Amino acid sequence: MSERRTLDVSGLPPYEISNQAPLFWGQVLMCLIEGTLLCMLIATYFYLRLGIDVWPGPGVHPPGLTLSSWALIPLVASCVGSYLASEAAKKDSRSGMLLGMGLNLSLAVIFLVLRALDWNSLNFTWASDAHGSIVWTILFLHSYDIVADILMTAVLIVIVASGRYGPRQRIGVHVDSVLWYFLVGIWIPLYGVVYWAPRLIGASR
Amino acid sequence: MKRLIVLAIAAASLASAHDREPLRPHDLWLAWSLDPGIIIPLALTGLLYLRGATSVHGVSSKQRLYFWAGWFLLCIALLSPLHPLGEALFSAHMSQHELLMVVVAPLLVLARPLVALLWGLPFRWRRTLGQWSKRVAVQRSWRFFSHPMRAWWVHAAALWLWHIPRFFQATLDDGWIHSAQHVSFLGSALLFWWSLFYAYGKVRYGASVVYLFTTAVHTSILGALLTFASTVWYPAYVATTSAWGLTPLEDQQAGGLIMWIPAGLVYVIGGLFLFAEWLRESDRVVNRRSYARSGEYAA
Amino acid sequence: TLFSLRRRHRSLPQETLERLHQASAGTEAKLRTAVAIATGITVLILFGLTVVSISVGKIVSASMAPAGSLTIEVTGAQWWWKIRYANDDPSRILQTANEIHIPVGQSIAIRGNSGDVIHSFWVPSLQGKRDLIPGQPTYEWLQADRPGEYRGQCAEFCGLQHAHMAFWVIAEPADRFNAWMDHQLEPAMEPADEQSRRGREVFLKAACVLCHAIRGTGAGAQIGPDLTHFGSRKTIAAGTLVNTKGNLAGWIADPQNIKPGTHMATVPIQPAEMQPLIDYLESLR
Amino acid sequence: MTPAATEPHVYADLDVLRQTWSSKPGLFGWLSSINHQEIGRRYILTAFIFLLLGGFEALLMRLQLAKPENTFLSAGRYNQVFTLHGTTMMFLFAVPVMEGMGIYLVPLMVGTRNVAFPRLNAFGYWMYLAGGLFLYGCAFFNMVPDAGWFSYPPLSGPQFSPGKGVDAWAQMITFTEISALCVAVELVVTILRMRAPGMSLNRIPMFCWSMLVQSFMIIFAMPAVMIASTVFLLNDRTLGTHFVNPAEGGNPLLYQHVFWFFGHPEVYIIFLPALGMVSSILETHTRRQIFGYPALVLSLVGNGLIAFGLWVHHMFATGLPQIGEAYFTATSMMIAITSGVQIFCWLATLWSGRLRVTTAVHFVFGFIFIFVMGGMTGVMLASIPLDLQAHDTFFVVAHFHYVLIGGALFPLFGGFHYWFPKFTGRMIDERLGRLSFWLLFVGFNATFFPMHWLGMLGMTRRVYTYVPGLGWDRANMAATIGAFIILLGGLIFIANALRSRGSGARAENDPWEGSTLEWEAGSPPAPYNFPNLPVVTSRTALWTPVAERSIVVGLREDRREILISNVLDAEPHHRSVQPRPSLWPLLTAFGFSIGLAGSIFAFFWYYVASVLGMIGLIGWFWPNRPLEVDP
Repeated sequence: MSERRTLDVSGLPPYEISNQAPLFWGQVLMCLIEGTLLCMLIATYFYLRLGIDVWPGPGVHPPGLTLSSWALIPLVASCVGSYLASEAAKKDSRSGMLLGMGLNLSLAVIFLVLRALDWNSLNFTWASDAHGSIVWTILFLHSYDIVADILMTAVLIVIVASGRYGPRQRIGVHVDSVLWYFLVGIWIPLYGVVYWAPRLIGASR
Repeated sequence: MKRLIVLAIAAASLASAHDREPLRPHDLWLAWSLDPGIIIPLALTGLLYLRGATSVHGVSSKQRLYFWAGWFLLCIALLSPLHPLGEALFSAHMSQHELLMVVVAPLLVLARPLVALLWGLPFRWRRTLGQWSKRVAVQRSWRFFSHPMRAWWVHAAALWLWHIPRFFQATLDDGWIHSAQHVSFLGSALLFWWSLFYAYGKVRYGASVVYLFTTAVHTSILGALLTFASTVWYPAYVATTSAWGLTPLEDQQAGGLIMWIPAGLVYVIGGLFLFAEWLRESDRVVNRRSYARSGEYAA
Repeated sequence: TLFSLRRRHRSLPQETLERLHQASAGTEAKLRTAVAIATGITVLILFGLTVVSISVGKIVSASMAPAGSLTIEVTGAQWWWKIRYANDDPSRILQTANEIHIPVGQSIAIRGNSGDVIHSFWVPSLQGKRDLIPGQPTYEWLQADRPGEYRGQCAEFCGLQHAHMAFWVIAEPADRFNAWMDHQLEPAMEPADEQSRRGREVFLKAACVLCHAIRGTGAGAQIGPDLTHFGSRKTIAAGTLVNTKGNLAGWIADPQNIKPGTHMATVPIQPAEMQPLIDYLESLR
Repeated sequence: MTPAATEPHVYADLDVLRQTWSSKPGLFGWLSSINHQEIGRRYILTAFIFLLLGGFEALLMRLQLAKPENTFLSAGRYNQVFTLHGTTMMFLFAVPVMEGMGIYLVPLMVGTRNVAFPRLNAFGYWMYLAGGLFLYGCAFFNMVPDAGWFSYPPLSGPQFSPGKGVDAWAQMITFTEISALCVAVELVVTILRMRAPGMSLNRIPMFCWSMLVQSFMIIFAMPAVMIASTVFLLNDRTLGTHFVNPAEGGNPLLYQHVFWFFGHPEVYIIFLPALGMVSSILETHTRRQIFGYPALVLSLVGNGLIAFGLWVHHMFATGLPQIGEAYFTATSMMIAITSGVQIFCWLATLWSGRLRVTTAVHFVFGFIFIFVMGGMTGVMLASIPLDLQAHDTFFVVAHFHYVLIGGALFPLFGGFHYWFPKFTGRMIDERLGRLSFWLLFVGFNATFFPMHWLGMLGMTRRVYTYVPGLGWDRANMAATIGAFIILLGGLIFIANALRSRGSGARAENDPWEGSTLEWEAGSPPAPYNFPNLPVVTSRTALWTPVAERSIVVGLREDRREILISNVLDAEPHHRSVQPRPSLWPLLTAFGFSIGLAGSIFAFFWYYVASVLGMIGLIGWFWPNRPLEVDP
C-alpha cells in the first residue's frame, strides 16, 4: 500500500456564520437577480416616460410624498434590528437574535402599514395608463419581497424562540439580515423614481 | 487619500464656468481656455508631482506614465476647445464628461500619485496634511465611502441625477453649478475606480469586474434612453446645434451613443484588465502554499 | 486545413505522454506569436469591414428622398397594404391598395404606419426593410433606376396569413407614371355594358360595401382595400392570386379557402349574380 | 465499488461515505434525491426528449415547405408549430441541457461532493419539468401559442391573440427562468467556493469557467425576459396594464428592447458552455495542455460582457437613429474578435498536440467548420445595410442554425460522446458514433446551406407557404431532404446511446487519459464522487504524477460534510454540512407550479402560488430531526 501525501482539514471550523458562508453567497446572487429585475423596471419607467407628453397623465396626481417619505424612517431604522440579529447569530446569543429580529419585524410592519396607507391614496390604478402600470408594478413587486422577508423573519423568530436551532439556522438569521439590507437599499432609488421622478421630469422634459 | 486630488480638481473646476457666447465652428481651434482658475491648479498639480516624484522613491515609470497621461487628458478636457464646444453641442459636453470619468479617472487612480504629490509640498504642509488624514473621523469616513458598493452608488447617483433635464440645464446657466457637476463626475469616478483597484487589494478583483459590468449596463441604459428619445431633453442646445450641422435630436443621440458605446467599451476593457490581474494574482498566491505548489508543470 | 492537420497527426508515432502534456517554451512562444498575428489580422479585417459597411450605409442614406419629394404613406394591415399618395392638394391625394406605382429614377419617401400589429415593408430589389409599428411612424425611401415590376412582401411575422401579404412596386417612366396617377385619381368608370351595370348593382346591394370603397359610387367604407381601379391591379388578395376573372370568382366565392383566416368575409352571392359582379370589378381599370 | 484494499490511496471508510451520501431507496428516494449526478442526468434526459419534440416540429415545417402552396399544414397549425419549435429549442432544450451538463460535471471537475445548494438544485429541475409539461399540456388542450418564440406585441397582445396560448407561453418562460436562475446561483457558488484545495483561479478547468460566465450571464439576462414575458405581456393580457399598448401610453418597442436585452445574451448562454466542452475535449485528445488558457478565459469573460451591449442589432429594421449605425455595426463586429481568439487558440492546440481522433473530435471539427461559417454570416449581419436586406429572411434562419447547431449542438454531442463513459460506466460505440456524425454533418449542411440562398432570393421567415415561380422551390426541397438526413443521423445517435448504455464495453475511471478531476472519480462516480477530495497542483490536475499530489483528509464521513475554500487560491476555509435529501423541493415546486399555471386564468392563483410556495419553503428550511448541532 503506497502512502499518499495528505492535507488534513479536520482543524478547520465546522461552520462559519459570516459573509464567508455559502448561503450568504447564494443570497447575494439572489439579490443580484432581484436587483436586476427592479433596475429593469426603473429603465422601463423612464422609457415609457419618453413616449408620453404629460407624465403622469391628465387627472392623475403624482404619488404623494408625505407618507412615503415618513415611511423611510422605520424602514431604515429596521436595519438596526437586522444588524443586531446577525451579530447575535454570530455570537450565538439567543436573546440577541430574538431582540434584533423582533425590532426588525415590528419596524418593518410599521413601514408596511404606512406603505399600505400611501398606496391606498393613489388616485390611479395599474389599468389607468402606462404610468399607472409601471408604478403599481414597482410597488407590488417591492411589497411582495418585503412581505416575503417579514414572513421569513417571523418563521426564524419561531425557530429561535423554540430553541430548536443549530448553526444552520443561525446562518439563516444572518442571511435574512442581508436580504433585508438589500430590500431597504433598493427601495431608495425606487422611491426616488416613483415619488420624485414625476415631479422632476414630469411637467417639462 | 484621494480627496486631496479631489480638492485640487475642485479648485480647478470651480472656475471653469462656460463662456456666455456659444462657440461657432470657425472659432473652434482658437477657443482654448485661459481661465487662471483652471490653469493655475492644473499647473500646480503638475509641478507638485514633478517635484514630489523625483524626491520620493518607489514611483515607478509606469505610474509616472499613467499620471502624466491622465494629467494631460485632464488638461485637454478642461482647457481645450472641447470645453466651450460643450456649450454648443450636447455630444461634445458628453465627450468631455466621459473623458473625465472613464479615461482620466482610471489613469489617475492607476498612477497612485498622492504620495508623490504630498512629497511635492513643503515639509510643514506635508506634516499637517499627514496628521489631518490620520484622524479617526477622516479615516473612518474614507473607509466607509471607498467600499466598492458605496462608491458604486455614489457614482451612479451622480451620473443619473445630473442628467435630469432641469439639473443639467442649470449647469449651463450657472458656472458654479457647472463646476459642481464636473467635480462630482470626476470625484465620484475617482472614488469608484479607486475602490475597484485598491479597496481590498487584488483579492477582490472578481467583485470589481461585477461592479464595473453593472456600471457599464446602467450607463448604457442611460445612453440608450438618450439615444432613443424622440424629444430633446436639454432645450439649451436647441439653438446652437445647427451651426455644427446637426439637429438638436441628432446631437442628443450622438451624446447618448458616446455614453453607451465608447464608454461602455472602456468599462469592458477595464473589466478584462482587472480580470487578468485577478488570474495572475491567484497564480502568485497559490504557489505560496506548499501542498499546491506546481512542480514541473508550472503554468 | 483541419483535415490535413488530422492526417498529419495520425501518422505520427506515439510519444510518452509526459513529454506531450507540456509543450516546450519555444513552441509556446511561436504559437503565441502566431495567435497574436492571426488575431491582429482578424481585427484589421473586421475594422475594414466596419469601415466598408459604414460607408455603404452613408451612400445608401445619401440618396434618401429629399424634403418635398413624392411621399407615399404605407399602412400595414392584417394581411394587405393600404397605400396613400400624400399631396398638399387634397384633391390629389390618392388611396389605393397592394400596388405602388413610382416614377423611375426618383427617390420616393415612404412613411410607414400600422393599423394593427407590427409589419415590415420590404421590396428586396429596391431597399432594405422598415418595420411598420402601430403608434409611431417610421420612414424609408425607394428608388427604382430601371422600369419594371418589383415584388415586395411583409417581413415581420404578423399572424395567420403573414405568408400571403405581398405587394408589387411598378416603376414607370415619369410620363407614364403621371398618366397613371391622373387616371387613378378619377372616380371609377361608369359600367360600359348591361352586364357590368348589373354587376355594380350586385356590389352595392351586397355586404361588399361594408368594407370596400369604389369612388364614384355609394361605396365608401375604409375597412378593406379601395377597389376604385381594381381591374388595373396585377394581383388579388395582396399578391395571393393573379388578377384573372376565374381567380376573382374563386376568391369572392370562398376567400377562406384561398387565404384561410383572411378578414375578407364570405359574402353570399347568387350564382347568377357572380358573373356580372366579376365583369364589373374587372372592368374597373 | 472496489474495496479499499485495491485503491492504495483511499483514507476513507467507503461504506460510511456511501451510506451518508446515497439517496434513499425506492420511489421516495427517487423523488427526494438531491444528488447532482442524478439531477444532472435527469436534466440531460428531459432536455433530449424536448430536443426530439422540437426536431419533430422542425420536420413538420420542412415537410410543409418542401413545395410551394403545400397544404400539409394549415396556416394556423404552421404558426403553432414554429412557435413551439423555437420555444422548445431555446427554453426547454438548449439552456437546460447545458445546465444539466454543468450540474453533472462541475462538482466532479472542481473536486467536491455535490453542488452548493442541493435542494435548490432539485427544486430547479422540478420547475423545469413542470414548465415543459405545462407548455405541452396546454398545447394538448388546444392552448397553443402561435405568436412566435419572441411573441412581439401587439400581435401577441390581448387583441390579436385571443385564447390562452400566448399566456401559456409567457408563463412557461417563468418556469424555465426560475430553473435556470437556481442552477446559475448554485453553480456560481460551487465554482467560486467549493473548489478542491489548490485549484486557484488560473487552474479552473475551461468548462467550469464557461459555466461560471454563463451563470453570471443568466443572472443578469434572465430577469429581463421575466419582465418582458410576465410583467409586460402577461399583465397586459390578463390584468389590463398598458406596458405595450400604444393607445394608453405603452410602447411595443419597449418589449423588443427588453426581450433582446435578454435574447442576445441568451445565445451566448447556450454557446459558452459548448466552448468549454470543446476546450475540454481538445485538451484531452491532443494530449497537451490547452494553448492560451488566459486568453481563452478572458475571451469567455469578454464575450459575456460584450453580449449585453448588442441587443439593438436585432432591431435594425425598427428605424434606429441614423447617427448610431456606425456604433452598432462596430460593436456587433467586436464579438467576432473574442470568438476568433478562441478558434486560434484551439488551432494552436491542435497544431502542437498529438491528436487522437475519436467521435468527440469529429464533432469538434464539425463544430469548427460550421461555426466559422456561421460566424462569417454573423459578421455580414452586423453590417446594417446588409442586415436590412437579410433580416427576417431565411438567411438569418441559416445563420443562427449554423451558430446554434454548429456552435452548441455539435460540441454538445461531442461532449456527450466524450463523457458518456463517465455518465454510464460504458464506452460508446465509435463506429456508430462516426456514422451518426457524418449523417448529421452532411444533413445539417444540406438543410441549412440552401437557406442562405433562399434568404438572398427574398424568402422571408415564418411563412407557412410561398407562391411558385419565385425560384425558391428547389432549394426548399433540398432543405427538406437534408432534414431527413439529420433525422437519420439523430436516430442512429439515439440507438447508439441506448445500445452502448446496455451493452457497451465497461469503462475505466479514466478511459481517455483526461486532464481534469472528473476522470479520477469512478465511472459512473460513487454518490460521494471522491473517496477523499483531491488536491490540485497544476492546471491539468490528473496529468500531475500521483506522487506529487495530496488528498484531503479530516472531513467527517458520517454526515454530508464538504469543504469551502477561498475564491482566489482555493485555500480551505471552513467545513460545511449539506442538507439531507428531502421531498420539500418537489412539494414546493408543485405548489408554485399549480399557482403559476392557474395564474394565466386569474390573478388569484398568484396568491395560491405564494401561499403554497411559502408553506413549501418553511418545510424546506425547518430544522431537521434530529437537530444538527455542532460539538
